[in-house]
Amino acid sequence: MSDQTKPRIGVYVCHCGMNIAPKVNVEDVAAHAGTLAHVVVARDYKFMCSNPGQDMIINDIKSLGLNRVVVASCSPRMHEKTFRNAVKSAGLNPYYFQMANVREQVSWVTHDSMDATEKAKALTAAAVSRVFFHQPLSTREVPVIKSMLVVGGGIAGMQSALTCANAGYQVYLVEREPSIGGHMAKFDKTFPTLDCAACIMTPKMVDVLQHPNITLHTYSEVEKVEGFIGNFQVTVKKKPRYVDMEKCTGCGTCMEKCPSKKISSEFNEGLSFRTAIFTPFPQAVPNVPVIDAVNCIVLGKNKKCGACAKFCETKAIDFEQKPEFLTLDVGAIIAATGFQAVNPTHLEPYGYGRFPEVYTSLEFERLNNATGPTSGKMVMKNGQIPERVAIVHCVGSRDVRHKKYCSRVCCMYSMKFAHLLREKTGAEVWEFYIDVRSPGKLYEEFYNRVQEEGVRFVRGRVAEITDMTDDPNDKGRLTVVAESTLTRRTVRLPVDMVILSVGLEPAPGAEDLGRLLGVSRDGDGWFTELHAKLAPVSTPMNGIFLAGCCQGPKDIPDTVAQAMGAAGEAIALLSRGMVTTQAEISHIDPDLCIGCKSCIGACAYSAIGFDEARRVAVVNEALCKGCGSCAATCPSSSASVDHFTDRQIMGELERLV
Amino acid sequence: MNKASKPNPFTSISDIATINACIQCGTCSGSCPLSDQMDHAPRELFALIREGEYDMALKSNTPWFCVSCYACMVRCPKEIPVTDLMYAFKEIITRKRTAPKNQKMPDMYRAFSRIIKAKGRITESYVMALYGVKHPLDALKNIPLAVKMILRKRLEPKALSVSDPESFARLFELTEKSEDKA
Amino acid sequence: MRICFYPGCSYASTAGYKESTEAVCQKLGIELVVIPDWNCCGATVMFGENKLRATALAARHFALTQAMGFEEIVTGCNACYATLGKAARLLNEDAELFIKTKDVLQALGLTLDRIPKIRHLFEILTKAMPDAPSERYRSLSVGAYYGCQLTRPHQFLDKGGYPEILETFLERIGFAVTDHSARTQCCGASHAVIYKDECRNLSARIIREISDKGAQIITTICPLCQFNLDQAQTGDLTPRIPVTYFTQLAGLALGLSATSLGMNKLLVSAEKVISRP
Amino acid sequence: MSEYKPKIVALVCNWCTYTAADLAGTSRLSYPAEIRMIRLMCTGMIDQKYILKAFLDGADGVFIGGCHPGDCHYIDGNIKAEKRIGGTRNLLSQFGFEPDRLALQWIGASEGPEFQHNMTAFVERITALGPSQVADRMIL
Repeated sequence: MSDQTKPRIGVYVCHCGMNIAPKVNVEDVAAHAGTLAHVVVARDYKFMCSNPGQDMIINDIKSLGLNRVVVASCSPRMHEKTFRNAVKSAGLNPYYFQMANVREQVSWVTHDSMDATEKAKALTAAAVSRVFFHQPLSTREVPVIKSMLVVGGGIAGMQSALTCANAGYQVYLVEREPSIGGHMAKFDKTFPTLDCAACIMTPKMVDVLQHPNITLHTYSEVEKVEGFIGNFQVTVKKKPRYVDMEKCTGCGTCMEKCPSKKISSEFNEGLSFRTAIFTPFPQAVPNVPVIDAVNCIVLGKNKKCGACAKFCETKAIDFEQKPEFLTLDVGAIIAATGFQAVNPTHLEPYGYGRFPEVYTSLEFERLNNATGPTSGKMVMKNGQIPERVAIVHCVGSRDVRHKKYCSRVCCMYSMKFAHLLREKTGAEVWEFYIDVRSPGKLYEEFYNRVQEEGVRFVRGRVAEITDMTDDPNDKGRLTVVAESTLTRRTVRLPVDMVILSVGLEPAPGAEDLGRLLGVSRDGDGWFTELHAKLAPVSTPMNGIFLAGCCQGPKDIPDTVAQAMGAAGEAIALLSRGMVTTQAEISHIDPDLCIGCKSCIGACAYSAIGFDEARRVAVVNEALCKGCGSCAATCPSSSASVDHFTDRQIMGELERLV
Repeated sequence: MNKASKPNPFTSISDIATINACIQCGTCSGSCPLSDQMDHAPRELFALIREGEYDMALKSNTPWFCVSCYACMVRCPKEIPVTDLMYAFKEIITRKRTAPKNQKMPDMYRAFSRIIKAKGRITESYVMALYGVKHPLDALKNIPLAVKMILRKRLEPKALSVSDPESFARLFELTEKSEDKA
Repeated sequence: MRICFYPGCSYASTAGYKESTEAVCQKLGIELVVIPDWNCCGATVMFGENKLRATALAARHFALTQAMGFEEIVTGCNACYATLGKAARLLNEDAELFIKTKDVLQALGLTLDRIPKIRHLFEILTKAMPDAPSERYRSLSVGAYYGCQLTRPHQFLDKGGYPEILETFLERIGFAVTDHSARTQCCGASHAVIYKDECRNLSARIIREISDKGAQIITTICPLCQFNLDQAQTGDLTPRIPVTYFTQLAGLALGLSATSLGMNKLLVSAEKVISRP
Repeated sequence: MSEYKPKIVALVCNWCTYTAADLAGTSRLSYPAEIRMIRLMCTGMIDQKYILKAFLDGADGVFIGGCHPGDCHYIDGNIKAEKRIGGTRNLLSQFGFEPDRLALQWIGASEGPEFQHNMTAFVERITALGPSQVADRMIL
């Protein structure tokens, strides 16, 4: 139906049983509507949404040649779809329809019957005035590329990748470090069941490597993301490893021969050394070393060495490697970039960095790990076993000066440490906590177990850690100062070792990835989910999903569950095969556009580009959400949102007052 | 007004609402050099006020043991201006005259304040003398120290004063709150 | 260089803070222009009595400074520094308080239009002192004690708990410094005077820590800190270690005599320690 | 005064304030019938000309309701609206009209009672201001 056809409008006023009718004089409203310009028919009926009600509309469209329909009934959030379908089934474009909400906004909220009727008349007249300007709109179906990208190879990313791969889809897993595994690979035991992290993790890492549907890109980073739901083009940069992955057998000779041996090990949190050519840990996947170009004698210092190359039997060392760029076409993206532990150096009263026996929780994880710097012995820097250890909760968390949120995992891992310390060393363990938070399956039970093991719990946030001692016998030990709030006394406890239970913050680089993906971050830097309760793994960017700690602090069970949830959403999208584009999107009239680019700045979705040749802004229909920020910003009135055009809104306005 | 609650005497304090954020973590008391002398930890004082136990709060010695070292304030994880609140509590307690009877600091403050009012400047020995009228034992304890000071010519024989001490009486008068006069 | 100087009530009766400040400033060509007819800043007392009065007492100096044509007030006392600073901050933030204060001062015949910057004498001397004027004290280990109110509540000069500016300064002008953990631990301040027993352990802990870590001499930056640490060294509670002002050490570095720096007024004599190296 | 009934247009976003209005309806929270609402997708699409048009058409007050900051369905459309509406208020006062005739409030989807309260208060405010002179006196 063309725009020029003379509008013939039908108006239908619903009684909604007793919900609208007695309060609003529906006959009066219908009669009033009948007097309005272009209205061909105006009726009232008991239930417009019932089948007879819908049939009445359909018949009128056919028999009276209506080309616009207004229904005055309930909220459009309730039945707009119902009536659009009715209009569509009569052969009319479903957008030639407008609703007036005379139930939620009139009959249910107005005392006086006269007032209610007057308001209902005004709302109906406004809808008639608006529908006059309606235009036919359509949606499009676009095919979805049946592969996906997972960014981040920790437990979240691995789980998402495996679930999608098992569903039969091609998965690209991109990890920035030389090996997948993430933080979990650093842990020894996991709460509350104390499974060995390596035992449950290593098989998954191997599965990822060997899965026919997973392509693993380690030591790689996402550089660019283009496209839209179902059709993303992602550029990935593979950093040079200087080791040929095809030739390397993972024998490890190169690492033995490397003369640069005093480089602080990132994986061991700086508690041990590694060589310049290295795998971060023995079970690394892939088991192919990388050369750290900064510390390598050949690459970093430009001097003669090449010991690794000399001894490599398969000639896998390649100092000439350059970064490689790959383009991946995917239908969905899962971000699983995780977290980093808060660096407590700036939490001055805790003396981290000043006192050697103050450890972060991640450092302690490594001390406790059989593959760690002490082969799992919980010893102090002097090699002795501590007699008394303090564990300080909420370091950097629940503190408006640092991280205002609860990091959710610290209470539980602190108690895991206490248990392991009791078990391995018999040391006296003191937990300084504000509130013990153990809301998970078997968590409270674990708390009770640790209590029974003789761990001392003091309710009080530690005020400071100092090496000042009152008793000369304690010289060389640390003193933990806190109020024991339950006994109302200041505790000055001499200890041998302090573990700071540091909180979680978003991984470095999350900001950059957020920008590339168009996914916003909350005030604390975590990626924002579409809906906190009902869409926790989706993002406002269609086709991009979240898994694990990049969305907020989480323990392993929650991370794995969310990773599977994100995979589920991605699989649903890929298996649907098609995506429907939205009808209510923005358009920019190239004849009116003055090329000022105001709309480009206003668009929160980077959905507007600029055509340099024509000097006009152009909307990318696939990215536009129809929010109208561009239209409201545009000084030349060239931008408008379909179904919310100036004429439509002003038409409605005119009849309202 | 709700029958169940008594009027809160602390509402005039500008930052008083910040205590609602207190999570009772004890960082303030743990950081306080004299919290062991206090009948209530600073956080407890906040809790008392939140629970409507205003009389207990007004009679607490806690603000009087505050040394103004600000350790609590820079460490409070909820950024409650603890030290500033202690000053504000003292101001209200002084006006309502509810300071504990055996508390020495209010007398010290009074002596200090009276000398400023009279002279504009403080002479430590005069503050001690005035305070000593009420607390002779404390004054006596300081005598050996005073002797050492005299030997080192560090005790002022004459009270320091500004040239126009009357203007300080005037300043005190001008800043008197209407409630104080009643 | 001329600076607008606020001495504070304790200045004259201290163990040589006055003498050393004047001697060092003279040597460095700094003219101390003392605020004429200055009064007590109100210290920690007045804000607990009456906020407006406390602000007005402090702000009287702001008006006097304005009349003198200065933009900054310099003081050597941490309590004065904190109190004047607090009044300045409140006046800058609270327009109503500013108007009330202005009215009070007007009634006393003073005009207040602008709030000066509050600086510590230490800031002035850090800038003015030359690098190691003497090598004589290179092996004299100094434990620097900051007290509370220099770096708290606002950490304008350095970190609140473990500052390092004094150490940097002392090393630069030719002393050895001792790393210790008592830098900003509270000595009990004015409570130490009337709650002697309750506060004794506070000063004792500080003295023990600094001495245990190997310092031969303590240097302070505030009259009350110096007084408390010096007078607490009685009985067998603590080792004996002289407690000086940073201005006295600066004076020694500049080659001035101990007597001219008022060091004869210290309760625990520094004579031996400073003559040894 | 009792007979004066102001004309009020409310421009609200689909996701928060319109939903709150629906909730007020289902909860039967009554408010003055003077409120006439237009549903938009986002407050960010509200062009200044819609507001001026409403006044010129005879509205005595214009109420704009959107999502709380941080809750915008379109990331920050509400924040953009806040800036734009601040400008419109300035414009009104420059022309000598009461800027209070234009209000912006954040009303979340679950805040039915807040919606009722805001509507009632706004109608009271506009009633107190009396009939608007904008339509008669403003010449753009």
